[in-house]
Amino acid sequence: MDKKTDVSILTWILVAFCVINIFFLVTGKLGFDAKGLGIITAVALTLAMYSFLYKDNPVFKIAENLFVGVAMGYWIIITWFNILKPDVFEQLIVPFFKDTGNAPQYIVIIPTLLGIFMLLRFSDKLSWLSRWSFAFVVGLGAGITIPNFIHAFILKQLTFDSLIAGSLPDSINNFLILLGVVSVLIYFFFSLEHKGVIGGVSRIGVWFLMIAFGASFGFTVMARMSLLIGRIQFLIRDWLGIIQ
Amino acid sequence: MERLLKIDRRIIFVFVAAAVTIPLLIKFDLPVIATKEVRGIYDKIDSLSEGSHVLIAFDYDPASKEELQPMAIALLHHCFKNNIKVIGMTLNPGGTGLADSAITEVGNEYGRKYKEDYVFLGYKTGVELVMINMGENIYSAFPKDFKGNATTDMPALKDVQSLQDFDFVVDLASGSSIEAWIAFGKEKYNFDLGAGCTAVIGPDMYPFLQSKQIEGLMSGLKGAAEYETLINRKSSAVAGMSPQSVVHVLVVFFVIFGNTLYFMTRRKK
Amino acid sequence: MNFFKRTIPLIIAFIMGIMMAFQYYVPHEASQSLLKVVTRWGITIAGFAVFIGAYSLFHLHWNKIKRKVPGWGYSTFVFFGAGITIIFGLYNGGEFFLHDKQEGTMFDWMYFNVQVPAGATMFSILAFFMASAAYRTFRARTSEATILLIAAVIVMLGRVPVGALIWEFLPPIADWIMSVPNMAAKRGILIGVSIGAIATSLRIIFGIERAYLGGGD
Amino acid sequence: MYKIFLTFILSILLLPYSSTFAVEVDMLIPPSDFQAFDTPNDDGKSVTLRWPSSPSESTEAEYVVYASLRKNGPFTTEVLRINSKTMYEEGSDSNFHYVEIKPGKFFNKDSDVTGGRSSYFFRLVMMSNSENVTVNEIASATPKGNWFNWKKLNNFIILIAFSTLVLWFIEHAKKNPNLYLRKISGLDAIDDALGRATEMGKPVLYVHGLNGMGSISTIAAVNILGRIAIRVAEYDTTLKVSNIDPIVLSVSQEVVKESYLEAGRPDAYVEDNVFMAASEQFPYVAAVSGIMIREKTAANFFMGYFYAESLILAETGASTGAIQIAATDSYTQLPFFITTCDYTLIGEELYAASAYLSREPLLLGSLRAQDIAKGIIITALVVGAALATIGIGFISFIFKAS
Repeated sequence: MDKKTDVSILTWILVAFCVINIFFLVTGKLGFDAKGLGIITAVALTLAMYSFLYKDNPVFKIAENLFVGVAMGYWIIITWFNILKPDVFEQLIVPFFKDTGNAPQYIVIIPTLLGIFMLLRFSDKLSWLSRWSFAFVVGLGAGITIPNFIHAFILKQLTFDSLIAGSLPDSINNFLILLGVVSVLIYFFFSLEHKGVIGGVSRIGVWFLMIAFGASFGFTVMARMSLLIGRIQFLIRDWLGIIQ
Repeated sequence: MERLLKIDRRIIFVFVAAAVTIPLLIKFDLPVIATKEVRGIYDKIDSLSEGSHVLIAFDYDPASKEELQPMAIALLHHCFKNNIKVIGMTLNPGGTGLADSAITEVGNEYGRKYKEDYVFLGYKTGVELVMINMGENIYSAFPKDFKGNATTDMPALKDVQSLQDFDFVVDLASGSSIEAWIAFGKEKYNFDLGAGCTAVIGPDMYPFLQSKQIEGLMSGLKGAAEYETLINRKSSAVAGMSPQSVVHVLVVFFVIFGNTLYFMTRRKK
Repeated sequence: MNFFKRTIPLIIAFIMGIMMAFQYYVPHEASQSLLKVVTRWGITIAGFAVFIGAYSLFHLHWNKIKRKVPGWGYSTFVFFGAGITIIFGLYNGGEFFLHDKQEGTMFDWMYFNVQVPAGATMFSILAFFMASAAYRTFRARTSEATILLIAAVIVMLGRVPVGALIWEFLPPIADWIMSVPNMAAKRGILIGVSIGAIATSLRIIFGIERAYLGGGD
Repeated sequence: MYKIFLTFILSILLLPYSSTFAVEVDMLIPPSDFQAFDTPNDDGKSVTLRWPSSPSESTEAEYVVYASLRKNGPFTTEVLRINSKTMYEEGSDSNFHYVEIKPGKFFNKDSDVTGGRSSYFFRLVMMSNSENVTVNEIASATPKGNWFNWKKLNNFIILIAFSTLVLWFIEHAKKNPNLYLRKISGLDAIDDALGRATEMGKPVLYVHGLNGMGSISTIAAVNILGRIAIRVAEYDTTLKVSNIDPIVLSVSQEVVKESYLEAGRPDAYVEDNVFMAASEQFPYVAAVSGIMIREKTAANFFMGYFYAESLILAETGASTGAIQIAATDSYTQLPFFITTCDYTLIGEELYAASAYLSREPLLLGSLRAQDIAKGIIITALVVGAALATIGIGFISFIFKAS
């Protein structure tokens, strides 16, 4: 019974989708070209994604798996054209076969080898070589992180504003900012029991955290709604052409 | 009353769809007033002289397109209108197509020439490594642009050696790239940085605003709408503000209504 | 063999870490050249990471198909999508992949009409769930959750144009929440998280944290 | 006739005076001193120029600096042109100008310099619309690279001090694993939830986040899973663990199996209860939600790093009436866990909980070192603000980032 309703709903939506698009194609509102067919494909995928709202269903699963595949394909091709081709292929390999006016950049061999080693991760016998590459990248990342984080996120973030500022609201705000930063840091302090003064301050820290999470909550609602608005704009403007 | 609390969520879905669609159909305008965060970016770009170089990092992918693409387009309009040279790049492979189309379309609208007035450098991976490499020498990080042209001697990049030589850098981010641009770009190589981001990460950026590590901040579709108002070119972001308002009121109503019902049924028990 | 498998990676990480950390304090030209070369290499190495992602994805779905686990049929669409995108990408509008990337090819068509709409729609689904959760589950169960919800409601209304129409003080209050309590708490979190990140980096450099090396010997 | 002559004579006599008179309106007085020196703490490309302000500075007047590779000139290469009212030395109260320039940019190295380091010579000119005056002294400097940036000294000291702290406390924790850690109240909530699940006779669901084994959140989550599994085995309830990453799956199976063994119930371990729910985000949501609804789980644990899916998972769980406990360091998702779960471990509490349970010296030691760093920052903030209030900027000088 339940399945029957699902199938009939699906059929009706498909019929409606086809009728609208055939109508648009016949009347010339959508051209029978890459652009027109592109819009129809995009609409079909958008609706397929939204079918998840009714329930998890095969149409959604097909659309999602297709998306995952296309995104991976795109990533691979873009990496070829943007990184591997200009930085490895053209600098190291092309000069051997063609006179480009540049000698082969032998130094590129080192990162290329390390990059290829990384892929050996999936081999049984040589996976240990991939560790060399990971060690290089992870060590490099760790090394540059430390001093730059100390500078940008600790020293630069520590402000020592006078608690008596130009106006009363400013003074209060300066005090609240100090209290907020200190109390949140104390909340994430694990070496002392949260009792007495420490307990009180960490309690204030919780309040600050909750207000901040409330702000994030409001902004996240805003973000998700914006995405929906964008998609509905696409459907009723670019496809149906109801609004301009 | 408990039945009201347990209604099928699909009924709520219908309400949401209606709250977004109807305001788009019956157009009504609500005043969008620019906040000082968005104004920070606008004023900075407005103060640049003709021929200045602005680097825009399109660090987002299709998942955040609806929030960040309007922002990118508004920003590009402002730059091209003021005859500023725009250099685009991305650290997100999924962002290349979106960035390329935005920069080309807006550039064409103002009759700007590729390679001379603007250039899209394309995608590089490694985030902080790319930033540092650009900070040392931009031609080392991007020897070729997205279309395969050599970047050295490109007129759009004249007088630009490294990140320091940009008059302004704007990062449009859907992830944690703004933090990286601050730590490994701005703070290391000293340039002015502006940020645009999805609303989800917007609140996390306020410490950087206060410490002046970013000049300004656009968050989410609202940020884009404010920018559209400032450059006086109202488009999809401003149009989105009326459904945004209605749907927020709906969500707030749901929270209040749901909590009232919840506490009433609990008291009964 | 253990030396090559275990010791060398730890030495590489140690040398790279120490060298790059100290490099920061040395303004000399030599140190800058080092930074430039090493980051340039890092970018190239990171470029190869795409194949790790591709292998994991394809391996996973290939196994599903091979073992005929329930729903294996859907996995074929991953290969279908990736396959045609890669073929169009390599074909490159007739120029093939050894030439520069062409514009307006079928590869771009796949991006704009499959990846962009599907990707953009994916997270907009959450808009609906957000509303239903607002109705059914966001409860002011505790005093903490109450503060959170009140702040959220003020921000939600204060940040959209309609807020000022409801009550003219809503936008300024929302702005104050953002730039004072929210800012202070986020700064506290930021400092804490940064200290954590520095500690993790130190543990990696000194070979105490080895999770990145993967399991095994 | 002689009248005209007299006027002529007079005007000639007066001429110098009248011109002096005119100069007094916009005559430029050149700065009295002009120095050039190698910029300290730099890479060896720049030179710093410094000169005292001239009393005749105005927004119309400009300073222009010409450079040459030879002491005798010619000084034709313009390397700097600034408004005379700008670029004052910091802290000099507008009494000095201080400018860094990179002369190398202006000279073609191949033609002018024959290897080695070159000295640059500079001539300062003050210009206005009507006239130019040149400072007599020619300043010279040889840029050279420096091996330590003294401006970053405080940063360097922090690096050394914090490294020492981390290493020392990890060693210390190895010898003394009972390092004190405050109780994490969320951990009691876990026991309560397990107790209730036992009473109800319904299964417990443990949901992993999306990140792989490389992430510290996942490592922490696995540590907590081990503890939960021991309790579950003791209480004799069913534990289901959903995974999205194959490596996390195999680690989790291992951990749960070991925990059952430790609790003396290896027979109760069912491998299929630790399973791969899906491999992509939304199918994972669909699969996990399906389990919650079908099996009416009594307690749900969400541990690790979550993304947008957190909202749907926690909402479904709340609607089935399960007790829910979340622990994540993904700050953007925390608001949704806090409003839908009965207890939430926030951010670093996740790591602390895992250190508390596992007693691993690596985790304990570095947590203690981080606490000490936080303690120093808290003290500095409080003392610094207090001193700043009474007008002493000592602390902000120590922590100055430059």
